[in-house]
Amino acid sequence: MDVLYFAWVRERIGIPKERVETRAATVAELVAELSEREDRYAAAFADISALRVALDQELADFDAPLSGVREVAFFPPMTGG
Amino acid sequence: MDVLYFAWVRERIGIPKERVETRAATVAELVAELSEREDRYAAAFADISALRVALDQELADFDAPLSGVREVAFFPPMTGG
Amino acid sequence: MRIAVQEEQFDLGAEANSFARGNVAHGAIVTFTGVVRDLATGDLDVMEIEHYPGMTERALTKIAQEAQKRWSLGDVLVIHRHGRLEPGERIMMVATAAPHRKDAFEAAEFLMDYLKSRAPFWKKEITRSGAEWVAARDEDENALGRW
Amino acid sequence: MRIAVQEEQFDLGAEANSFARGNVAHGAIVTFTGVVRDLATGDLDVMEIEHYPGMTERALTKIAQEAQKRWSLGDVLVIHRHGRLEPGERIMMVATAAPHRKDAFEAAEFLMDYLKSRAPFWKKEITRSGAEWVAARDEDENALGRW
Repeated sequence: MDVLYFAWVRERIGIPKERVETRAATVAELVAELSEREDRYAAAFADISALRVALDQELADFDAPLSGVREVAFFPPMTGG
Repeated sequence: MDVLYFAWVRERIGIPKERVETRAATVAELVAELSEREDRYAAAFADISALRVALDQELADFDAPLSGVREVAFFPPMTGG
Repeated sequence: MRIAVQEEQFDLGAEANSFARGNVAHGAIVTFTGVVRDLATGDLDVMEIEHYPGMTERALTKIAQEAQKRWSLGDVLVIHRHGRLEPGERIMMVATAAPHRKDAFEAAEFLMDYLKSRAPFWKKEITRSGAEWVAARDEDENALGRW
Repeated sequence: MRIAVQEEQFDLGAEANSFARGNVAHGAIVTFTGVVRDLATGDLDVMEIEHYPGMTERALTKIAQEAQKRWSLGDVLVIHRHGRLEPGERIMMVATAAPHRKDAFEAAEFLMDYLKSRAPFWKKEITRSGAEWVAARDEDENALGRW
């Protein structure tokens, strides 16, 4: 699946987008998997209460299942307007 | 004092403004005095709950005193905006 | 603060742009515009708006000053027309600028609520079947209870 | 309904006029415009707005559709910019048209509240002393509780 990062999540991880092969069943499992990879991921995901997640461009919860999902995005709370 | 009429009050009485010499102490007394003059005044003032009054261009009550007042205006509830 | 009571048409876009240009220190700008409704029945020919010269300006100024007292506002604009208006013409507008959107919205709603029931304007609708003064609506008077 | 997500500047006045012209059957038009504040400190050089192409348009469309479901509305307009903006530039605007002012005001506030916290935009302020992502404010999240 495609994993996208925005705002300071993107800056901490250092890339806007990557392709991830995973067997994670939920967003939370994917976060745990990425966090184990490298420090920059662990730093970005240190406090998930400060993060939001979208699955296929719809806001979702961290315990949402990933089956069938093609695009996951992580970002901080929105500040538009 | 000057007495002004607006909207349907003006139409019923037939004039927009007139000079009135009166010893009425309150708005209500002035209304009673005018109503006794002619039917068109009586018709205009028949239901004062449907009217508003301004004294020197400030909204007032019908029991407000008239001493020192130079301009009295009668009109229906406002419908601007 | 600018209060204009006028017979001439006004340009909503030009007024909104000029208001916004004068308020760059404020993040939020709200405008409200009232339009003579071009009713589905196509029945309305003309709307006549009568007002009370002198009192109108005083009342609008007082309402705008009260808004500035209650909210943290940059600027306030009120334009209201009188005379003969055709369907589709703009009757009036208010604009507010504030650091925060909540203030700008609330102040604009406050201006509208008071302007509706406390500024001396009266509307008369002229249709094919005759002329009729628009009746005040209870809900407009009740709207003041919010403030 | 028109939803525009764009880098280019927009002309508030031209948009307001064009929106009003398309809504003459509706008596009440409300606009909200957000401006990059030209802070008193003069500290802000540039504001950068990042967004999530694709999701942004979906989220704004969904919010506008929800507003049309909840209120009796004529039309709805949402414009939001991204990219680099200078102080005084307009960030975004919404406009609503409705037969009654209450609907037009409430729908505009609803659009703004949801747009703030549910549309994927992120602001970064670049000042002399560095760059900083604007933090979400609790009161913006809490504002959703009203609806």
